[in-house]
Amino acid sequence: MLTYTFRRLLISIPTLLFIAFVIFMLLELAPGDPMAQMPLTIPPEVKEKMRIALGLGEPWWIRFPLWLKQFFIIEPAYWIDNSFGTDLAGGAQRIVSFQSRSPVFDTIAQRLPQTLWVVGMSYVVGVIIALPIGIISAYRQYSVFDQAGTFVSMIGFSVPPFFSGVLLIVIFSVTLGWLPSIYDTTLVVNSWATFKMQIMQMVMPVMVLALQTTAQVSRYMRASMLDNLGQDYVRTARAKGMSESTVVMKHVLRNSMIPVITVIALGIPSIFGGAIITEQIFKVNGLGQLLIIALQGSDIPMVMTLTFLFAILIVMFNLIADVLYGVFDPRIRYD
Amino acid sequence: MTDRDIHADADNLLVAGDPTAPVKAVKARNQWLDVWDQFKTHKGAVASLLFLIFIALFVLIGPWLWGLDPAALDIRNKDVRPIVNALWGAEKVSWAHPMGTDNLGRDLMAQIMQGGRISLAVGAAAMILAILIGTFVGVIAGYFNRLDGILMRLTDLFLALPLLPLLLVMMLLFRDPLRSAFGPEQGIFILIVTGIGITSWMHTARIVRGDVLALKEREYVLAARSIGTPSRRIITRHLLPNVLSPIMVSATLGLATAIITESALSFLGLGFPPDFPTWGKILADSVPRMTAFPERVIWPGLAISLTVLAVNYIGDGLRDALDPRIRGM
Amino acid sequence: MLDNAAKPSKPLVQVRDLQMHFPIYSGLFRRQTGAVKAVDGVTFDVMEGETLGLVGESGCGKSTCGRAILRLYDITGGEVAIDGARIGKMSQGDLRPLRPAMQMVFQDPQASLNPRMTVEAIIREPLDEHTKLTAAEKEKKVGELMDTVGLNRRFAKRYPHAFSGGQRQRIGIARALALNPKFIVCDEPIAALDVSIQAQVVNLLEDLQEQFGLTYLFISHDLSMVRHIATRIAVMYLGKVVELAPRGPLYEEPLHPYTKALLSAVPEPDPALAQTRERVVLQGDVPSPANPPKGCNFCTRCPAVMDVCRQIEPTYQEVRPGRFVACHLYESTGTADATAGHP
Amino acid sequence: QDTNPGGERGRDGSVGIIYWQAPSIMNSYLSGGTKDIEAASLVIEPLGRYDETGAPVPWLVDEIPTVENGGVAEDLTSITWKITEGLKWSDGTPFTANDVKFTADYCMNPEGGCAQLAKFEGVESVEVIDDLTVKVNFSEPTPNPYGPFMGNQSPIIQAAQFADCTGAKAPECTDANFKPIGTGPFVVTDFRTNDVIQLEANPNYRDPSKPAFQNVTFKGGGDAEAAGRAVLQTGEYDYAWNLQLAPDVIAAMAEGGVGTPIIAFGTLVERIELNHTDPSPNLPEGERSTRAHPHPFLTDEKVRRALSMAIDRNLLVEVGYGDAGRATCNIVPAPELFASDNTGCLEQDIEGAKALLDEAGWTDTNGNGVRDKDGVEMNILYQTSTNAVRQDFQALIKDWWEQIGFGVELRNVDASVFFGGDPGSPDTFQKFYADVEMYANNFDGTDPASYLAERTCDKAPGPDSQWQGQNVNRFCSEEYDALIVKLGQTAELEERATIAKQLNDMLTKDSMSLLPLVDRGRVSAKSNTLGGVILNTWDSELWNAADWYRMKS
Amino acid sequence: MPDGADLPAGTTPVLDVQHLKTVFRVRGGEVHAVNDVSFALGAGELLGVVGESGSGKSVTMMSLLGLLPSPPADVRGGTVTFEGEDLLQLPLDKLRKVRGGRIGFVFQDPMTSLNPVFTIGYQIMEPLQEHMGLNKSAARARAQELLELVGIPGAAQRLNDYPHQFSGGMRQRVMIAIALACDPKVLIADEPTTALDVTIQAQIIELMKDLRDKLGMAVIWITHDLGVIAGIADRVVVMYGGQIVEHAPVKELFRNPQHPYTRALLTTIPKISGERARRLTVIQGQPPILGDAPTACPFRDRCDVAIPRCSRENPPRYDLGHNHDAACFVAKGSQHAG
Ligand SMILES: Nc1ncnc2c1ncn2[C@@H]1O[C@H](COP(=O)(O)OP(=O)(O)OP(=O)(O)O)[C@@H](O)[C@H]1O
Ligand SMILES: Nc1ncnc2c1ncn2[C@@H]1O[C@H](COP(=O)(O)OP(=O)(O)OP(=O)(O)O)[C@@H](O)[C@H]1O
Ligand SMILES: [Mg+2]
Ligand SMILES: [Mg+2]
Ligand code: NI
Repeated sequence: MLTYTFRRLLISIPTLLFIAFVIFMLLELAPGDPMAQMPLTIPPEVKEKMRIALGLGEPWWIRFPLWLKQFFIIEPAYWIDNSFGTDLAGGAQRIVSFQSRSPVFDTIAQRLPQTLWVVGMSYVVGVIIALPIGIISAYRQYSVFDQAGTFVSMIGFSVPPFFSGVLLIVIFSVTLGWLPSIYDTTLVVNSWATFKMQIMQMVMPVMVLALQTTAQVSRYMRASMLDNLGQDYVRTARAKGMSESTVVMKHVLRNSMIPVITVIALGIPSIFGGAIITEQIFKVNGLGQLLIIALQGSDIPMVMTLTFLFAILIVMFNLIADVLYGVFDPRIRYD
Repeated sequence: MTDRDIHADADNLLVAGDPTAPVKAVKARNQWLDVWDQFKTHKGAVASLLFLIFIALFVLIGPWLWGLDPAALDIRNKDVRPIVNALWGAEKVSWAHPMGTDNLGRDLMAQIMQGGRISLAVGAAAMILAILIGTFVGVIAGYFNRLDGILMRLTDLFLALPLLPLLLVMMLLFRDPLRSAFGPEQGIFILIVTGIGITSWMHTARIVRGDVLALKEREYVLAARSIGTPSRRIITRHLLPNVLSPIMVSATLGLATAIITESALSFLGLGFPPDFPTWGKILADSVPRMTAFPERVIWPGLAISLTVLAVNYIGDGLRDALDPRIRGM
Repeated sequence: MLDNAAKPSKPLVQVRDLQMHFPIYSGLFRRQTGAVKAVDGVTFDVMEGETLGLVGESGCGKSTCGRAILRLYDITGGEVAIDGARIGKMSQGDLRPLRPAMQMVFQDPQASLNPRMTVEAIIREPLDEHTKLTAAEKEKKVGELMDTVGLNRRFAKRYPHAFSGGQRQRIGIARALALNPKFIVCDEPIAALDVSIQAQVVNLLEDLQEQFGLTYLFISHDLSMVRHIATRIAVMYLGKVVELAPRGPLYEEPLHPYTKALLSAVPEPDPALAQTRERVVLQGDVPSPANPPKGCNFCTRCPAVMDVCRQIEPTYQEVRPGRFVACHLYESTGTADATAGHP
Repeated sequence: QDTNPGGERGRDGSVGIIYWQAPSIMNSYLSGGTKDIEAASLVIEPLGRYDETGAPVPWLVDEIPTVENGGVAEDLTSITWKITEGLKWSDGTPFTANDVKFTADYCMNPEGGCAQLAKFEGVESVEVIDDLTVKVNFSEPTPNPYGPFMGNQSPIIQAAQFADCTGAKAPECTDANFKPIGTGPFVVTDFRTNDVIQLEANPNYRDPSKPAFQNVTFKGGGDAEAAGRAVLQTGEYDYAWNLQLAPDVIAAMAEGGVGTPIIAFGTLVERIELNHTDPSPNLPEGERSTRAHPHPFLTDEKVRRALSMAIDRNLLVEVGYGDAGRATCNIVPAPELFASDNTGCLEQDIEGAKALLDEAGWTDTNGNGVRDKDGVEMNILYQTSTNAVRQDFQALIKDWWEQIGFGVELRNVDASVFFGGDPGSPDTFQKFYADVEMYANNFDGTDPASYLAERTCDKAPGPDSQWQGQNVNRFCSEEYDALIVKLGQTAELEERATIAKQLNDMLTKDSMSLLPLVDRGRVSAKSNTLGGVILNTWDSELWNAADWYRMKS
Repeated sequence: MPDGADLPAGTTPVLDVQHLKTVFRVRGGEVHAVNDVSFALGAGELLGVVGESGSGKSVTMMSLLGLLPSPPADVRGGTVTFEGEDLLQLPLDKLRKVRGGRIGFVFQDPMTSLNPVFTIGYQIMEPLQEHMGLNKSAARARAQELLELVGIPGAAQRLNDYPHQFSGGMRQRVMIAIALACDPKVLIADEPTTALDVTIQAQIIELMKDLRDKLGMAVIWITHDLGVIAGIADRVVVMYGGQIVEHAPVKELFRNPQHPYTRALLTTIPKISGERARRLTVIQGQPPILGDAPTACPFRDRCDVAIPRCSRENPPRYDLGHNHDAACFVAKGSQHAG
């Protein structure tokens, strides 16, 4: 298992470099310009100078290796310097956003908490809701509960968040005035009151996002449970005189979780991808909002770094999913 | 194993000593009739099929019957409420606009019809494209061990690609050639469909690959090889039909995703020309006036949700119907 | 070389030192670190028109052997010649034209039929691949084949799941017969079937052999059935043939200790006889083919094991006319000693 | 509205401002984005500002230098600013002429990529006369010497803080860029880029009773609708910037009674540019939309006039802007002195337009519903950026133009592409690979000279200029160019105004080279409890945030 | 037929099944898989059940313990008396005590009957903890004992292994160990060796004989291999078409088969010794379809001695003496008995 993991990690390196290259070229080719958001009153000559100051004058074959160097050498060096007080980086240029002129990693670090709070929490909530729904739906296949579950999850899956989000705001913030419509990213949770505030401001975005997760995961859970409920070992467990709850929640569930866990693991990178539309609607200003603003502002270093981090997560979680498969399913051994 | 045993047992009771069985088989010779017979037993699927037919007629024949141009402005008749509002005595209703009109007086019914054409076409086409690519990559990766690694890494790459810049690049590179070749609407249509298609095949590919990996070890594949069937026909004849059911599931979800992605693109301003309604865009455009004119979000919202739901049920029904084992019972 | 003077017929299939190892990969760079020696040096001939039985425990490599002979695998070593053609190293493309002559009936009648193809399509597949018949001719031929194996023609449009095990196996046989093969590998064609249906299939195979002069390699672990159908029998243990003999002598006087144990384990369907029978119940499990024991493969379970067995691998040799054994008990010196030395 | 009762600094607690575009930096010289400049205006200030009428007001100086008071040299080659005594930076150090000079050097550093370089155009040098006097020398007579240090685009930054941040190093000073030390009413305590800024009252602010608010939360992100909702409906915020929403949407929100929309007009004009060159994709790249190929029908003045006549500008205003818009026929709608009295286009005249086209020989000869002449079909590709109101305009105008016999195809382009100057993209407004396009533009300050000068022949974007330049319709008239030269040499205000009106008319009613549609006001929203807000379109909206206070009921 | 008629006189049955009837509701009708099956099992006795595939052997046994999924299965009638209680009427929690506790069950397919993700040890310990209330370490010790009992070497270590690490024969032995865990009174073994090859089968048969002698439990052994039955059974029940068609002590059955199906079955098997038949005998025709409750003899279509009455009436089980009965009108002695 260990060597398998290690081997996959080794393969990931060229894969990731290639992905980085493709993303870079894609952004390079993409139209759009960091000057687009400057007012038209700024004359073109000035804009040209600003572009050059951003480093856009260089051709891609200089900028791409530079970015790689910054990403893989300079940024880690800064990180080490920060945590251990060394001086490896020697003041080299970090990856700097076009828009804010600040190091992109600082911004990402700043954004990570709210994204993890909201998108991560919604994922957790979604999964937690989805599992029992999936289990009950399968155990009582074609019951009213099952039919309702299918119905609700399909609707949940098909309503775009730009609609459901605004709908929630109109109901709970505007009409009822119960929940804030704007997420306060500066809130520091240090007391019961602030904790309550935090919960209140998270409720709506988490609900919107969790609906989607729930829809998908519960479908998988149901299918997987159905597969396993018909297996012979279930009968064996019953023949041993095990109670129904042991049979379902231990024997069947453990087997059904194997594919579901990998599905769940594969969904985790998307947490870090943020939720572009939902974040925008609730002003959560996490990584998703960062990405879309960077995209709209053609902030190439930011987009490149975010997308590449996302790629790393995808590759890693694919690996983790495969390894998890091996961990949870004793039949699978990779070496 | 078990399922096999159960089926085997169940089979006995069908074939075994039943003098009427062959007669039945002769009567139902056409296998598509069989499929249809089985399909009919799934109530949800039949209802969904009827709904889908209704929607299809609504968007295809509807504009022709209804005759109002969805882009025609009638500023005097703006903000007409849907006819049902007359029930509780709304002021501005008109039989000329049963679903109401928007803020420029465009007829909502005509827009929903026209929008449905595009949304459904985009959804279906992008889904089909995604399924085709996904199935192709999945089958090839699963069947040819040597290509597996590289194709799966390619899948990773596509998972990591951001859709928006990709669409922007595609617009940049292909919009004008496509526009001159197919006209503005079809050109954009092809672009959007391709964009959504090539960024959503990865899950299908993974699932299909997993299944093919297992299927290719099946004995009937070996049997085909012993006959001398070449790989490509083993794939088309033996593997593809047997991965149909996961593909079907992907297709259902894919259709939903494609319709919604298109609407998200409209929301982000990257979709069709502005005078081209789609369900997603009608919905996105109406969100700001949601409280004053709820019907404008309800119509497209319902249309999207019900279509997705219908396709889901049809997928379920079809999957059952296409499985000869279930059909046999 | 294996040719028996007593037999007038000539060998149709010659298998020489056939090896089929499935590589095991491990380590960082997926280097091959070992192999499952599923078939490890098997040599025999199948005479034209005869039925060679291949018996042995589950997992001893019978199926692999049968498949390797038909080159469904890329074999690791050795040579196979069918009807004079040396096919051991041919590419799959070159093999294609030879396929019609050699066919296979598979172990599991359910698994070897594509559940989504109609019976007709399944039987027609070889015709599609190798003949240029018109659709009508193919349909006619399929009909004939169904008649031959005793399937009602009206079942042509049905799917495999709608048949009983025996009928399914008939479909598999019809598919194998479609191209008028000379040689058919029957890989446990009856193992998955009910007793009463087993008999139907065996009878069918025998009828067909008579009718078309077929040659069979009949793989099975059902010794009583093999006794019924095979002319000569090869006994396999852990990837090797340990004994090969004509039917009569083998059942009357098995030589190899494994064969003895195998025969004694067959339950006797007569309670009167059953109680008198002496049983040699083997202890322990079959060693893994990835890691066979040193010396004789059977040394870990052999009731008559000697020290030499744990050191030196016995040679496979003809100890009596037509009888081949790989056992130190019968090594070199001759039968007399060996039998004497054996309890 | 009652007036600020006055009192102690920070007495009114906190105030929330929401900008749906999130500020990414607090240094106006590194980003020309309005959101950034306005956010920065809470902290750093220029020497002089424009008030809500466009009149200059002294800010960090005692008076605005003019020729009359001797601040501006007679020959118009220099301007001398006299800084108010006793001003302090928020860190307590004194504000001196050195800081002013440093600011100019900072921006004029060739490697810095300063966004406000245009403000310093023609500046030869900045001299420190004494601690409180600074003199700007121009290389040639400059009738409008109020570029540098005037208005929100060129605030003064602290020399001490930015000393190591000049030129190529400018972007490395994240701290300074995010938390500049300023003279303004507030100081940044926490800056989260593209998200939220937290500020507190500047303890060293010149007026001890200001600002009334101790804390400011400046939230960014989301969309205009959400920002409007937060101020007008839920009351979570006190001030929302630039609500680009349809008038009925704003009106519906305002019914909540929590807040009020506020409107002011400036020089922003939504217009349709008519391409004078041929954008046909069949032309080789590099010749498309260049003067080498005149447009097949838009070069015909009658056609352009007909297009204008078909438009009902008042209806557009009603649909798109309501009270926040005024139909206009001018490209320079304000200030009053410079605005032409041209109203000829306001009346829609479909029949007249048809007649005009008939007269010009454009008729539908092949019966396909689109007029043509000599095989040229009047098919128009009409592009604009993605924005709900613009799309409504497109729909309406398409409808009218089709009524008079044009074929219209619409296209909307993502704003970041449309307004981005990427020469590689076919979709920028400068490249103008379409027949007509719609966008809005304005000019800084009150003087339209440089704005009008953008329309000379040589300012047409083209392959030679990397497709930069603002004369996007490629209008070219020697007469116009000559008049621009004349304007540059005229100092007398009345006369400048006359010339400017003449130029405006040449572009609009005389040649119809572009079709002004709407004079767009700025709509923002404020909470009903927020006092002291004066919406100013000539400067930062937050220009007088020091005077804001909480109204007590 | 009278109770206890199945048993040699004087023995009291541990398990007494009377008129059991099980029906599956499937799409398009019903499958009458078990029709009016009655039999009894004496203490310490080994009852063999034979019959071709699909004759209802497994369903009968699973019905006893309510192990069939319902729907589709529906136990329509009959009584199953075990220790004075009718298992069919028992509430689920009491039934659970019987299952695995006092009646052990070994399923047909050893490859799939063990849960792949739990260790063997866990799976053996589960019923021990549930029924015998053992704590973890005691259960573990007992589990190890059981593994040794069924002849798995290195039991202590193997408790931590997963099913896939065992060979088929070993898995079947593990299944047996689980079934034996709580010292059941009755062991039901459903074709425990059909999926295995002869040498392993021989091992298991030996093991069974051993255990039965040691533990003295009653065993029901299902198979369609008459050879196995001949080797170990005391009495045999032959099933066909969801019914018991013949019942006799093992020697009697082989010597004197009365039902035509039994006779046919005995002739189909090729012999390992003795004269080799030139051709195998086959039972012509197909097994019956169980769509309805039987109104005629299910074997009539394949029967070589069928009389018209066979297709009018379903023959009852005629007692033929010597503890032997057969459901056939033409069986010796049925005439006088009927
Ligand atoms: N594709 C493969 N890869 C690796 N090992 C294999 C493969 N196929 C078979 N084996 C191994 O080779 C050995 C022989 O297998 P084979 O299927 O030939 O046995 P068999 O004698 O036919 O058994 P059975 O009677 O159960 O069919 C087994 O140990 C099996 O695990
Ligand atoms: N779940 C089910 N649904 C419908 N019919 C069933 C089901 N399970 C079993 N049957 C039917 O019940 C009958 C008896 O099946 P059973 O499994 O008892 O046969 P068996 O005698 O054990 O055969 P085998 O030797 O193959 O195990 C068969 O005809 C079978 O088709
Ligand atoms: Mg095999
Ligand atoms: Mg059974
Ligand atoms: Ni199975």
